[in-house]
Amino acid sequence: MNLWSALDPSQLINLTISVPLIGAAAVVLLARHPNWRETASITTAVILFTLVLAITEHTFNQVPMAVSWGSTLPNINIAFAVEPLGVLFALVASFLWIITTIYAIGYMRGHKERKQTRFFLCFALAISTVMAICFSANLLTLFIFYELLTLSTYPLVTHANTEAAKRGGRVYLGILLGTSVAFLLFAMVGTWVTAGTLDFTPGGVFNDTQSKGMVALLLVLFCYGIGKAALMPFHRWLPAAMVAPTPVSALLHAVAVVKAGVFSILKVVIYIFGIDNLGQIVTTDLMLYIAAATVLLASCVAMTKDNLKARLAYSTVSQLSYIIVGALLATSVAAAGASLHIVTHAVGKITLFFCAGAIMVACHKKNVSEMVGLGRQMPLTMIAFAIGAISIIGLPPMAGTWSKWYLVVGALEADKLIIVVVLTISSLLNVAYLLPLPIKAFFNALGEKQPPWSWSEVKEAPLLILIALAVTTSACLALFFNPQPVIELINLIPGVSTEITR
Amino acid sequence: MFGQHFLILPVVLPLMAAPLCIIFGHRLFAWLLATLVSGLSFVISINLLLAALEQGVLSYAVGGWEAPWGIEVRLDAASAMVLSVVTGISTLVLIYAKASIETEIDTNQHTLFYTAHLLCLTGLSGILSTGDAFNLFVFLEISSLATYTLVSLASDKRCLTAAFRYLVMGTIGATFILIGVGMMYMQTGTLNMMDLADRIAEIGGSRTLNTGLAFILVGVSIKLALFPLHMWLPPAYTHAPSAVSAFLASTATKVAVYVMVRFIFTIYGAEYVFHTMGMDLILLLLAIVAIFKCSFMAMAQSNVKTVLAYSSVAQIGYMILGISLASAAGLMAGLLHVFNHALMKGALFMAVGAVLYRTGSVDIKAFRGLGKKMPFTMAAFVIAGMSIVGVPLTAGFVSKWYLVTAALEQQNWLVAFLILLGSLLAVIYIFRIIETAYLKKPIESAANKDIKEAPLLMLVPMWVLALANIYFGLDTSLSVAAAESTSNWLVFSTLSEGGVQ
Amino acid sequence: MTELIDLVLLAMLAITAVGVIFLKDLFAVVMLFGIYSFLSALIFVNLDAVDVAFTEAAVGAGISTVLMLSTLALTGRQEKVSDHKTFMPLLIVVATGAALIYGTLDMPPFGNPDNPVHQHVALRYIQDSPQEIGLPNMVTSVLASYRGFDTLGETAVVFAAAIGVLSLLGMPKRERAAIESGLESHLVLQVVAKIIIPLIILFALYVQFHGDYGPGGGFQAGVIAAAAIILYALVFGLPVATQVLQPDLLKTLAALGVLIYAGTGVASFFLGGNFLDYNVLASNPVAGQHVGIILIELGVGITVFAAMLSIFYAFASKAERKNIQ
Amino acid sequence: MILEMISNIFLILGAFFALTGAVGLFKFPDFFTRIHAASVTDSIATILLFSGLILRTEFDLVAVKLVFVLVFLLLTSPTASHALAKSARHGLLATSAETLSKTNKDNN
Amino acid sequence: MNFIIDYYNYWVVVFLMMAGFYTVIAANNLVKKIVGLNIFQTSVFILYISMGKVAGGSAPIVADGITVYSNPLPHVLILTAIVVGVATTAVGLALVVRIKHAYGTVEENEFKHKDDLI
Repeated sequence: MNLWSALDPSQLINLTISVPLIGAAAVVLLARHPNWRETASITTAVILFTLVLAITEHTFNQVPMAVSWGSTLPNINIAFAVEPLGVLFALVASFLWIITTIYAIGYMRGHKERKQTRFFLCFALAISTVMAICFSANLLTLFIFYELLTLSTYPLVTHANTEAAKRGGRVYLGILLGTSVAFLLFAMVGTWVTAGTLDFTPGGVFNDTQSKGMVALLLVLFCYGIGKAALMPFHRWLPAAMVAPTPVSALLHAVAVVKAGVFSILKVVIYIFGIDNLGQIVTTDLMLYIAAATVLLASCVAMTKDNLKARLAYSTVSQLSYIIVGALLATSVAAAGASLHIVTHAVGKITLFFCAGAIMVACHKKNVSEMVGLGRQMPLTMIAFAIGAISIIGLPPMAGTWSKWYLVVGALEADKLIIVVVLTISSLLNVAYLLPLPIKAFFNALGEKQPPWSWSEVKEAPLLILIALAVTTSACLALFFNPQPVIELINLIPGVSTEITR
Repeated sequence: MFGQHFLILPVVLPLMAAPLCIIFGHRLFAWLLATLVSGLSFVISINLLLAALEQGVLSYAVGGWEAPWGIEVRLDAASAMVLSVVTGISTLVLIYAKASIETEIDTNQHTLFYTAHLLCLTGLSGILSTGDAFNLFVFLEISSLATYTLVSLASDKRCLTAAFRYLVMGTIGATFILIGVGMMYMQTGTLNMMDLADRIAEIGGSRTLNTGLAFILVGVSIKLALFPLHMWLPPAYTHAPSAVSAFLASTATKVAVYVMVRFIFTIYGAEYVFHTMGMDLILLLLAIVAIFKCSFMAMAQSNVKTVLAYSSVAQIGYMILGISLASAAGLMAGLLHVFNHALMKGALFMAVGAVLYRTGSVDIKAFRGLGKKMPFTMAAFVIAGMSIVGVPLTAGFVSKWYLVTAALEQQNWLVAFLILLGSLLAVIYIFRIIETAYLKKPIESAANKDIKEAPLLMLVPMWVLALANIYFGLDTSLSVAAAESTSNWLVFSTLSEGGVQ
Repeated sequence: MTELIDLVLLAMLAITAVGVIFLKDLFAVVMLFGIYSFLSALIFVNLDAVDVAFTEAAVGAGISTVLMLSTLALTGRQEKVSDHKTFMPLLIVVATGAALIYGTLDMPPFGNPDNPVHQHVALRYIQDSPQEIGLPNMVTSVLASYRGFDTLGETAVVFAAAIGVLSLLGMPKRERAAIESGLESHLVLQVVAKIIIPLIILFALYVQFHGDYGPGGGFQAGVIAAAAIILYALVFGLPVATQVLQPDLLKTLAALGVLIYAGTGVASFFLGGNFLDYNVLASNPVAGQHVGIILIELGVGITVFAAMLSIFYAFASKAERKNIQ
Repeated sequence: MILEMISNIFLILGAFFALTGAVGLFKFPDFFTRIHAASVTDSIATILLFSGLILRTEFDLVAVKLVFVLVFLLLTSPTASHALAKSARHGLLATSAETLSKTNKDNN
Repeated sequence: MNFIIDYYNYWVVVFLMMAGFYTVIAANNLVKKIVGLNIFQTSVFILYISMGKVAGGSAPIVADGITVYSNPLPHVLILTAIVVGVATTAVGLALVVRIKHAYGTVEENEFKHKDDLI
């Protein structure tokens, strides 16, 4: 199925980065004819996905792929190299991007949004930078595109151009740029000065010669510097960014931004510190517990929110910290769980957001309390929501089960019972803040005699949106019944495996 | 045939062009001549830079009298780099000025403007290329006098008081330098910089020499607007004609920084200045205070030109900080920032000048909705702004990178952290403007209706600088090589590598 | 003996300076400044710096004072008493002064022949310049040849000042003789002026061309000549003066002087020397030096004369306009 | 030798006159009397001093220069005093005598 | 005593400089500031000239029978410096005139806006 076998594998990387850019150009050129413009977006998305598939195939065949764009700073190149973790993320991102685009088209048209061209343009730019992040071969490259991602999504966040949007945008930019400049850049230079290299190397770049204190400090700086991972107390930007149109939120939460964050953290942990050395660093536990705290606190906050999107936002914050926890547990299994959680959470959360958007479009409801009995009007949406929710909670038969399972196993392996407890509690909390909505929607709590259900009152969301929903929900199921390919991919990551060692 | 004379040309060409402008008083002629000459000296100084990178030091004995007796013109990579910046920016500014000053200076004074600009260029090039301490003072005064004139050419009456304040402080600074040079001369009996360096090394230091250094440093600090002595800068840059602000902000203070480097590293030697006299700590503290105090001031302003002026003072803080780290890396970072900051500020002031040209105001309110009305100008502004903030792939990022590296090399965590914190403040005051331009609704009025894009003559130089910001963010080979070689050269004789630990 | 005179003069200087600080009548302040310049000129003579003394007298006591007075005519002669803080300035000044005193402690003793100042570079000037340049006046040789680049800069500074003043105050227009300009009523003055002015100009020329042998040179000459015309303008009124010497002409002259100087330098390019290397200007080096020095002194003289005069014109015309209103 | 003596006498006399002029400048009641004192003694002092100096030279170029200066001074300094007095008169500055009589008139 | 003979000159000069400097920063009237500036600079000139003096020397103009000359270099420097001084003075005074024209005052404490202060 490899359409691109003709090409030199390494060129594929350049293509993955440039194709969305070409798409962006096309979008601008076709601004006058919406239909063609949308077609351009979708085709770009599909081509990109096939490219990533090709790369995946090469990865399974252990074909090395790397390109360098020459050096900005002396003896630090802007370079790209393919490694399994990146491929995993690339797969998720590019796949979900297709769906998000389809959905976005439906949403924007249903909502009659303004400036759609600019919207799709930034959309394309964002995905291009995400691809660059996936395949970045050293910290500098990662950092550069990390920043570019922030900047290219800023117009999306402030799309509505209202006061609220501006405020949201300010917080978004403030925290993301702030943390990255103040901590991440600092950590990067620190690494450069201590280790003398920024390349991602299996097993980490530090050895015993460097001062322990330095490395410990660097870990903290990285965890907070990668603000996109929304580790408390730097999570405010995520709820703030809720002012954006729903597809954007979906993009931010499930596809691009936050995932870029946790992905960066995983990548740093695995390729800069190294899973095995992580144990000896004094600050690991500190950060681990902060992450755990974030998991719980965010869930609690989520329960208090009535606005659906806000609730989902906080749920995202807590779910992200799962991944950080997994990364910091410093066991191969936990790391595997974390990587897997990137995928499962992505599909789950994007489903939920799509539902939220669908409700917005169809009956303009924002708050959970208003959605009583909504199941009668938009049953499909609500079913999708239920499925997504279950996946997030981590109950069979949904994808979320696996990732949480590996995380718990990892925690046990590391003898961190408290983490196990945290994970369980937070799952319960998830139940408490996610399930009420479908329940209320279908069996409304008022309990009075209901008229028999009939098609007449159904007013579902536009077709495109429903298609998108269908795809993601089926993905949730599929990943439960056949997680093998993903797991194989994860096992290729050096120092990470799903084999329980004892 | 002129090969060996190239060193003197960047000084002599503008010096001879200036009177010609006066003699053939027509303003179009003056503009053409000025642009031509400064472009020519730009080309020459680029050649000089390349030559200096190869051979290390170029020297030229004016009047054929060899070094300590006659005046030596001496260029190394450091001076050549700054020289090319100065001449290059001057050329762009002159192209830009043609349109810009139409609205800001009344017509019969345009010739005088170009003449004064040429004289200022003469002075700056002279400072950069001379190898003689007293000669440096003379050229300093040429440039200063021309600068006062340029600042006071604006039509707004506040430029007068600004210029006067500048004149008083500037002259005090110059006199301090004169005193310092006198004390050095008193102890060594020579004025040639190299000669001074040797003899000071021999003497090893005395109370007179210390005082001399102190006075020179204070004098230069006034000229480069180091924090407590910066009061002249914001009003001067705010009320001067935009073209002048663009030129001064990106050259005059830079040259002063260069002078400081010269005196510290070449003449006295870092060993002496930083170890014996402990100047590094003082400079470091002043620089840090400058960065923060002035960034906060910049946030509080409503006049965009003032914002940029204060940001300049803050950025100068970075350069001094680099120098005060007293290591090869630090010095290099400082020089690199001199180079990069010239690019950023030039572009920013040009953009603001274009806005002034179209809207007749530089108040932040005037920027509402300009994102749509003057897309190219604002785009240039955004790029340069990103560069100030230090976003990757812009020149600003490069200098920030080297500054932090230099700080961390000395395990100086706090400083490194403060540098980054400072750039966050830059995020705030730059994005405040950008947000106004792109997200705020313009005030609908008859005047605002017909605001259109700035004329081409203004856009082109603006964009050249903006793109330069990106280019030198991507390909740092040239700038870094220049800065590196110079810092190695400057530190070579005087400082054991690694710097003051 | 020298020390004694020096001491007395210094004491008088100190008194004058204090007077300047405390007096509120600006007219008196300016007069005191003139006196200050004269006294320092005397000190310069006493310390063997005759050229400097000459210049200081001509400039400090002459031009500067005239300019200050014409400014006072426009701005009023009383300084208002102010609620100014005097503490902060005092503090700064005391600190600076202390630093300077500290600095003097390692200075070589005053007038001691084996100070480093007299050992290194100066020796060559004193011993070889008469042969190398062929002029008895070492100051002129150093000024014009060894450090000719400085002097070029100096000329540029004067030119820059002229540009600055013109751009600030504008060119005086050649208006017809205005009412009560100048001192028509002063017959005696006018007669005497008619006698003296030629003498002054003659003297200026003497200084210009005799500068190589005695004290003097282009700069002093320029200032003196300017003074002559200034006197003329004062006695016969600015309009008359501006008709004799048009401002535009002066502007051109000022530019011309700089060109002559720089041109001499460039000429030595083409004759195969370095910039401002006069040796190549004539058959043998000494003659060449002589030619070069005469040329550049001429340039300096012209520029200074024209610049100073047009600066005066600018100020005076402002004052006149004020009187007329 | 003789010349030496004479020049000394001249110089001393000149200095004396100059001094008296200064004293007069302080002591006299009003502007005109003061300027009168100054100018008169000024001229004589100049003459005496310069002739004293000339006697000390070998009557070469220096002497000629001195003569020139003397002539110059003799021309200028009286003119200056004249100009001052005249413009004072123009500015309606009154002598002390006038002011006195004026005040008397006002009194009775 | 000897010590004082050696240095009194410099010390008085320092006093003069500071007197001028004080006038510059403390004076309220702009013209007076300029006067102070001039005094400051002139005193610096005296410093230079006094360092060029050689005891028992004479003016650096070759004349037969004279062997000791004072140092010509400081004289040259100061000639230049004097010119620079007068140039600055001229521009400064011109500014004062314009300021008077624009603001109607040259007293520092009479400017309306804080940012107009000198």
